[in-house]
Amino acid sequence: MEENVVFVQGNEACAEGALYAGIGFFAGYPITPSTEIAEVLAGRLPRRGGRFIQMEDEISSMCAIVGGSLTGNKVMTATSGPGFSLMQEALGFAVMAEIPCVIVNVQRGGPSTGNPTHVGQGDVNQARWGTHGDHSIITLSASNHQDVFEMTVHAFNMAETYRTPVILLFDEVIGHMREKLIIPEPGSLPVVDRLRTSVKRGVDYHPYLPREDGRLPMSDFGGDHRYNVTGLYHDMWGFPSSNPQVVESLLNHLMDKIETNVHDITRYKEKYLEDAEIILISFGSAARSALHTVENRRSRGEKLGYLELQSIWPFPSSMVREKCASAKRIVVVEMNKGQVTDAVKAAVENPERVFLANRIDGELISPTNIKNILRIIQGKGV
Amino acid sequence: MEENVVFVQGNEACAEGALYAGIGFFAGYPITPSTEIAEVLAGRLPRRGGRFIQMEDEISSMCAIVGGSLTGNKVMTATSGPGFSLMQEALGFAVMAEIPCVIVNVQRGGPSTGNPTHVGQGDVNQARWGTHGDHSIITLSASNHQDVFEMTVHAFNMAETYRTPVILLFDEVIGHMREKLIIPEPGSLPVVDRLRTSVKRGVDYHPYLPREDGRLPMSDFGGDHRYNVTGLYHDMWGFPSSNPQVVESLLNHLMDKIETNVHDITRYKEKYLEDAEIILISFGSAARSALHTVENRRSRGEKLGYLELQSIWPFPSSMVREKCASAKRIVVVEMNKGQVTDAVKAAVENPERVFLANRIDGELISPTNIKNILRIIQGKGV
Amino acid sequence: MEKFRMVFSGSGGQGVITAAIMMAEAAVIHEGLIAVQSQSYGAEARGGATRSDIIISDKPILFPKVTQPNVLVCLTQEAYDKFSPIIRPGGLLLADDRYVMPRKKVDAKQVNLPMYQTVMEKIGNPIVFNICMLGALIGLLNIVRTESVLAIIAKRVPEKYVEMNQQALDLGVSMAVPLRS
Amino acid sequence: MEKFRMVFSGSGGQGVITAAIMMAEAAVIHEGLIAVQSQSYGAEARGGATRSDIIISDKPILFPKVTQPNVLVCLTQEAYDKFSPIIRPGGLLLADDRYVMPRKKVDAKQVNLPMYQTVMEKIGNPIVFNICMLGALIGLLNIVRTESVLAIIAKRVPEKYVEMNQQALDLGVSMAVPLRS
Amino acid sequence: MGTREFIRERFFPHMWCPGCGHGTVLNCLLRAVEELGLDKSNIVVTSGIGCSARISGYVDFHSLHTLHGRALAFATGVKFTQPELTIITPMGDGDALAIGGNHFIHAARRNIDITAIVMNNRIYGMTGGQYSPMSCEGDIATTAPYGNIDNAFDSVKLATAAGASFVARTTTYHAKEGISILKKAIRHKGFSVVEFLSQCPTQYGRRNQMTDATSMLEYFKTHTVPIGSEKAKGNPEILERGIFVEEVRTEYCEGYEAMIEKISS
Amino acid sequence: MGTREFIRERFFPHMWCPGCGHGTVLNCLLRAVEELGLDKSNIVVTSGIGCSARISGYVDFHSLHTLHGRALAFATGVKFTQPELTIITPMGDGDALAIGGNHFIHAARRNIDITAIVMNNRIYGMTGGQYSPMSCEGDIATTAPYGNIDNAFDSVKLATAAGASFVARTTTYHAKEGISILKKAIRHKGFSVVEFLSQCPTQYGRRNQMTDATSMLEYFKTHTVPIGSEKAKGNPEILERGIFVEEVRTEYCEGYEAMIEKISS
Amino acid sequence: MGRPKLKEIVINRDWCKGCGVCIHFCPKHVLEKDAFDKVVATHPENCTCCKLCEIRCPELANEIITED
Amino acid sequence: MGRPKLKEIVINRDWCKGCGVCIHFCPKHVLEKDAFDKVVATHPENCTCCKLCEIRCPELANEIITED
Ligand SMILES: Cc1ncc(C[n+]2csc(CCOP(=O)(O)OP(=O)(O)O)c2C)c(N)n1
Ligand SMILES: Cc1ncc(C[n+]2csc(CCOP(=O)(O)OP(=O)(O)O)c2C)c(N)n1
Ligand code: SF4
Ligand code: SF4
Ligand code: SF4
Ligand code: SF4
Repeated sequence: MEENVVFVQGNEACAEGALYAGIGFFAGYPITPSTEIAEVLAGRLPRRGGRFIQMEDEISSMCAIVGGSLTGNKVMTATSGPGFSLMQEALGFAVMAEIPCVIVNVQRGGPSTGNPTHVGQGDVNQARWGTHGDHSIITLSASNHQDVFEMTVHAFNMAETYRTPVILLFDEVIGHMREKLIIPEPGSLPVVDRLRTSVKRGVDYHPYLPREDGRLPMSDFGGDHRYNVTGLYHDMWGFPSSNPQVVESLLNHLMDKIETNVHDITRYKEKYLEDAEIILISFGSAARSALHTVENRRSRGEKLGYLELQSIWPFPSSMVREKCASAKRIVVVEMNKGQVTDAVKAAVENPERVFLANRIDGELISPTNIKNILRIIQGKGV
Repeated sequence: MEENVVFVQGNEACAEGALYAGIGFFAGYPITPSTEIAEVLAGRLPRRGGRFIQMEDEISSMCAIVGGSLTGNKVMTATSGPGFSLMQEALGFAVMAEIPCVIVNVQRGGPSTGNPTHVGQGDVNQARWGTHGDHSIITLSASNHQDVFEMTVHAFNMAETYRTPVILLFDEVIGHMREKLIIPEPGSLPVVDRLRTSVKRGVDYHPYLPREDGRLPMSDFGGDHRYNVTGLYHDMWGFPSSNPQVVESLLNHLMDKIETNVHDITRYKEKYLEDAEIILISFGSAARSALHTVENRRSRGEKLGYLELQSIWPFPSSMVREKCASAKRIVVVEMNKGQVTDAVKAAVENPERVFLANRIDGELISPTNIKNILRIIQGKGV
Repeated sequence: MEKFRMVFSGSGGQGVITAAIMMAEAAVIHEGLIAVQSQSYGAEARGGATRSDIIISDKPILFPKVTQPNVLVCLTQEAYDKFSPIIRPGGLLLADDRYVMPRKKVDAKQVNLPMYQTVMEKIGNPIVFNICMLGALIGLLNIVRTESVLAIIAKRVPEKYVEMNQQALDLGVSMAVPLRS
Repeated sequence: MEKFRMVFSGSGGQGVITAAIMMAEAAVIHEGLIAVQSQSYGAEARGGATRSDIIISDKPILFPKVTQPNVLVCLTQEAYDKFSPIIRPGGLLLADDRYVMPRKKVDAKQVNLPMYQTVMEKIGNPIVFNICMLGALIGLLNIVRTESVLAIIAKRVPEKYVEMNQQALDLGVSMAVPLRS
Repeated sequence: MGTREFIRERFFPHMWCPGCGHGTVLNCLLRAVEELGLDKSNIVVTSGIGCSARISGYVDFHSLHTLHGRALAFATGVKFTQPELTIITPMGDGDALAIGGNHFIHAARRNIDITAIVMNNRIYGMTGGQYSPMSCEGDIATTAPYGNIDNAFDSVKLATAAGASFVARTTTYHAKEGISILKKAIRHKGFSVVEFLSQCPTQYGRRNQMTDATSMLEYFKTHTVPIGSEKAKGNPEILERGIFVEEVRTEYCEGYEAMIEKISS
Repeated sequence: MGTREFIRERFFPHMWCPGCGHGTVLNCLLRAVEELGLDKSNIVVTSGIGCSARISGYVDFHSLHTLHGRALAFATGVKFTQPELTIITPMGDGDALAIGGNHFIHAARRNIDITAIVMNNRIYGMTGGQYSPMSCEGDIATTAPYGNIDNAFDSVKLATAAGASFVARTTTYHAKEGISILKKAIRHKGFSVVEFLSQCPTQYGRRNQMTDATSMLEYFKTHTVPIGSEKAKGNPEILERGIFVEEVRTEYCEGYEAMIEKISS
Repeated sequence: MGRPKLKEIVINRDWCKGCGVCIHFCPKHVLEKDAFDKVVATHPENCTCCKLCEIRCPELANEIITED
Repeated sequence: MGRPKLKEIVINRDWCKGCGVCIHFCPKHVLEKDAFDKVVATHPENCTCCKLCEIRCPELANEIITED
């Protein structure tokens, strides 16, 4: 047991989660504040027969993990804003070609080179919309190292289940901070393995024809089935087509496989929501301060509630709507100009109840900041 | 006069608009369906002493125009989805460093390589959120060649006025279709020139200190003032700073200079809105079919109205809210899964009035498609 | 005027798109009409069967695509097979003798002319096949005047080829005029 | 237990962050306490003045940053000048004799020890300066036990250096214990 | 016919223009694979975007049709995670050396066991005839209407300098030589580059006084010579053909295996 | 002191670590500019991201601190639109040759008149010591804890093969030579590459048995020789220094001007 | 093995695009185009089975079948 | 010009980071570190004004002023 308790950075917790989930291949390019993920895996993967490569840039890192996924591996890359921007084209390829992979973005202050060693949460909408063309995407987050670990495992699970890239959106505070992590025993967390086709050699295999249950079994490159993978619209064998019916149904499939499974994908944490008059919604490191505030006020009898989004995309609109149904005020705590706030507004009834409590100067929003903003929202001034 | 009437592709109209606006430098990389813009300028720019370069990719194209803008030129690049994804990092640099430039994205079917020779309008949200970190952006569109020309000029004007990248979002239909264009006489359309500082050599010049009116006069590289340009957060001289106050106020400035000027930036066209019961909102090539539908129904006495968004970002929320105040139904006609629809929903009262009329199969949405969708919306079945 | 919804179809090198542009440009620049021209592409900028849509009218044209052409030109069998089903009943279908063998019953006026053969015989250069086709169309319908197309040719074609083009245009007109209904 | 909100500050090579991690790790792994540790960076991953925040408590720690430390360690003058104003009234300020000259009045218990000098005299290697500082802190306060830190040292430090580290730790403890309040 | 076994017949006739050299490269590649007696299921072809890149759809191997310029980056992921596979990466000249230049030099530097074929037609075929980094000075292209002013890369020199351990050049005219070079390249353990001069009559020939495939092949015949021929000396118009580099050096995946061995012992 | 005139003194002491070779490169650059008697307002320095890239903030020229790897792409836009300016582009080895490798070879190919300085410390300094494409086999880095298995580029060969018309290498130990090479490089009309071996004691030295700047400079002293020295022959550990290429070839902006002239006459 | 003997020249007419490469470079002028711009073997008797037409054909349309 | 004559060795103590490069490579052992790890010129009389310390100093902290 003792050995399973470690005191690590969030980035290390993420690497540990990836190892737990069975990562076979990591390709990346260093960038603050995500680099430690690569550094840990550079040491650990070769010892387990896995593979680590430092590529020439983020574009090639993203491409390489797609290649590595096709040979049957669970794969991941990690980066931060500038690198994430560079990955967008290849990320779209993974969406289109339905390649399971995990992309970690440890957010720092943006835009551009921005504020590299400081925290930010400004890439939430980019995770959703950064690549061109309509599509859907899964994006997860976490506010402490146990969750970082679990959400990393969940990310791999979702990637394999839905044959899709999954984005993990941490931030500088979570990535660099050290705290306790208990590494679960093997088997105690569910791990979804690559679903491989049972179609035999010589029998027609359809890499892009969903099964009854919506899943698409894969066949490893080098294995029995020689099929085609492309970023063009394609038919059920993977061959290019611009036939309008093919195009329409593929795009609908790509969106629906995620949007209709929002329930399965969604992860959140809640506290004191039953009778909450003010609900703080948050994610990532900001959620720590939000929870702090809520605990603090509750201990003084004030009816605050806490809702932490551990999955942001697909946005769990109906969950949020229900949880917030009877709150007087909903305050979204985030370190950007209101990206999740907008999503919450679109989700709930009477969006005029929704307020933004934010900080955008590179410092972690503190319980004091939130307190002051709450006072203003409640009409009490500062 | 005769010579001023030409029969051209939308891409050519865009190039003509750029020449009218005084483009001095174009850098680009070919991609369907935008390539003709580069091709026209490759022929025309050298004849006017301007400069054309084909770079090694889209990343460098975007970087090169930023460099060319700093020497005092009006600059542009043109691309389509995959290239636009690659430009995101450098686009964010232009946002952060406040470099005037115009980026044309002639949209094709996405995501990924998608449907390269077919139309799509799926990059609307990417234009807003494609680069990492919070920021704001100006995005324009057009539905016919005269408008393409004018919006191109407007794009340059907005870029120079607000010292910011401006995105022109056309689409394959507009880009490749040929129709008439009347090239206006010089002087008949307003052209905003580079605002240069009047600060003399030897006097302290602040490249990042807004004037009273919010504008930031520039000084050409090679000129009197040697300042610093960076993608990091920076002070009023352009030197890096992670001071929280500096960070906060710069980000607020970058957003506010655009968001608070939405009125000046906004361009739209309307028809029959006064008494409209159903308003069709559209943009780009889809707007042609929307207008067709409206004209057609009006001639039969039905109260349809038409609102074409020629500027999409910053989203003209209050204009849209006002125009739609008394409509029973608002139907957004677009060729994606509802990106502008979401923005309209967020803008108007009673968003349950808002419907999406779309087509996503690579074919131009037709008046017949819209007619059928309207029937369904009106509860009449098909 | 009548609204012409035309589709020109053929294969890559036949100049179908050039012909379409010339026709539409002539209408706009020299006839004061309104016209839009568009084309389908194969993968990226190339491909097998080529199609160009042209609409010419005296009123604004919004939707630029032709779903049911009242004028259809087919210069290959492939194009004929693919597009003849979409012609508007009563429309005009112009095809070339050599390349197209009308196989299906079409509710349209079918005109099959030996354009290619005539061009090869009289001019000897297949490059102006498309211009001869334009001439034939002009001969059959009142869309634009020959002079208008000629003016466009003069502008677009290197000087030494203008005459050859003119010859081809005239050939087409003269082949078609007798058939004019 | 008391909640320790600590800031360790100094310059690049002094091992301030390592010390912070060891302290916090010892608390978590060997004392069953809860701890978080974080640090500020300069440009990208490097920079001049180093600061590490550690919070140790027996209750969950949410906000991981320290705004008002009740324990402040300053190993350079720059760090002292920068951070001494934020110390919580009544807190403990530990500084090194050689590097820091207390200039301002601070509402805290200021302890200036000749840690560097003693390390150099007794051990002769500046690399364990930070460990001596840890020892001093342990000597002054009931945060973690010496054995816990030693266990961490044994895990993290190459074997041949373990003894030297232990010596430094003991040095620090012995310098501080007499001053314990 | 042997080649039939290696293609996906239902996509034939292919989409390349009449006389396009890319078809000949495909032809040579299939024969090389056949003669080497490779197992189709052991071969992965990755390609980028371009006319050339469409080759991956035509071969009956595992095929990965990726993004413009990125084929080698994807290929690196495939090879590194499954080193037993044979990886062949045909690319257009723009694909390989314009947008893809960085992956090209880095794959070469790593000496990872991939066979990169540069299908060099000195033009962007698919997008309609813009100049490429292999276009020659003075070439006419849609984006160089007054003649290209850019210098061309010498892909042989570039690949060599970057670290490729097998570097060769041939042409579609010299198809027999092409087959034999491809065989050696595929067999070679390490990064192999085979530049194949390939004609694009449609976008290059038409604009540059070579109206059809045969005249372009004639050009390849008369303007290339075997390595070391006197004719090439001092005449920049004449290119050398053959195998320029063929060296045994540690291959990347092997280097990684060796590291794993080292640390586990 | 002459150099003071060319720096932005308020940012000194700079942020580089004690003994960082990048300071010496800055020192040499300032002296080269001074000795050439250039006008500060005529110089543009563009840089990317990295410790090295911070150099642009310290010089009192027009300065453009861009994105990791992209300095040359921005520089191309500056130079091409204002050819009278002198453009200097200092880059880290990762900046220039990992993420920026493509812009490097393409700027070289175009032979555009930019002076590219590769501040080669064989490591990623700013992000904390990951290996770079210039790291040597066996080097320890945070991402190569068991020793680097990647081959290094030879930037001189790469630049030469890509088309640079001036290519040189020197070290921070050989500062006098460095100044003289920089002067020639800046004066040279065309793309110039100067590789400057530069020590990173913090991230490279510490991990690779060189604990301080002086031992690293000693290494540069003993492990480099002037071009052509016997000692370098057959000893891969010894690198040659000096000017490898210095050729007069059409510069890109001049080529463009010539084209404009041609079409307007 | 000796010199191979021709059994048959097979032209896949559906695939041949009439580019003329095989005709132009056939050392023995074995091939010609027909009225539909497709290749036909008009002089198979001259064929030396060098197979250059086969391996150069961009369409894989050309096959020289030898007796063996 | 002749051999330059030393006027003054100026060390900018605020900039010097004590890396020791100038000291180590000074052929005449002119320089030393003080207790604060900053450089001082302890033997200026030996200085030959080769200026190697000046041009190698990563901090621009070192200046050999000659008479001229
Ligand atoms: C990111 C991106 N940029 C541009 C394009 C457009 N594009 C497709 S293929 C191509 C170049 C084709 O030339 P080449 O690689 O030489 O191959 P060829 O078609 O000549 O065989 C370009 C620029 C694209 N698909 N993606
Ligand atoms: C797109 C992008 N990727 C990664 C980074 C992170 N990053 C900053 S500097 C750097 C490398 C620094 O190494 P080098 O270029 O060799 O310069 P040095 O710091 O050693 O001088 C990296 C990877 C970044 N800023 N942007
Ligand atoms: S355009 Fe050129 S490269 Fe493309 S298929 Fe045609 S001939 Fe081949
Ligand atoms: S980390 Fe290395 S490269 Fe960066 S400043 Fe320090 S010594 Fe120089
Ligand atoms: S080479 Fe092939 S495609 Fe060309 S003519 Fe001969 S058989 Fe036909
Ligand atoms: S070289 Fe410069 S920084 Fe280093 S010790 Fe000498 S004066 Fe100080």
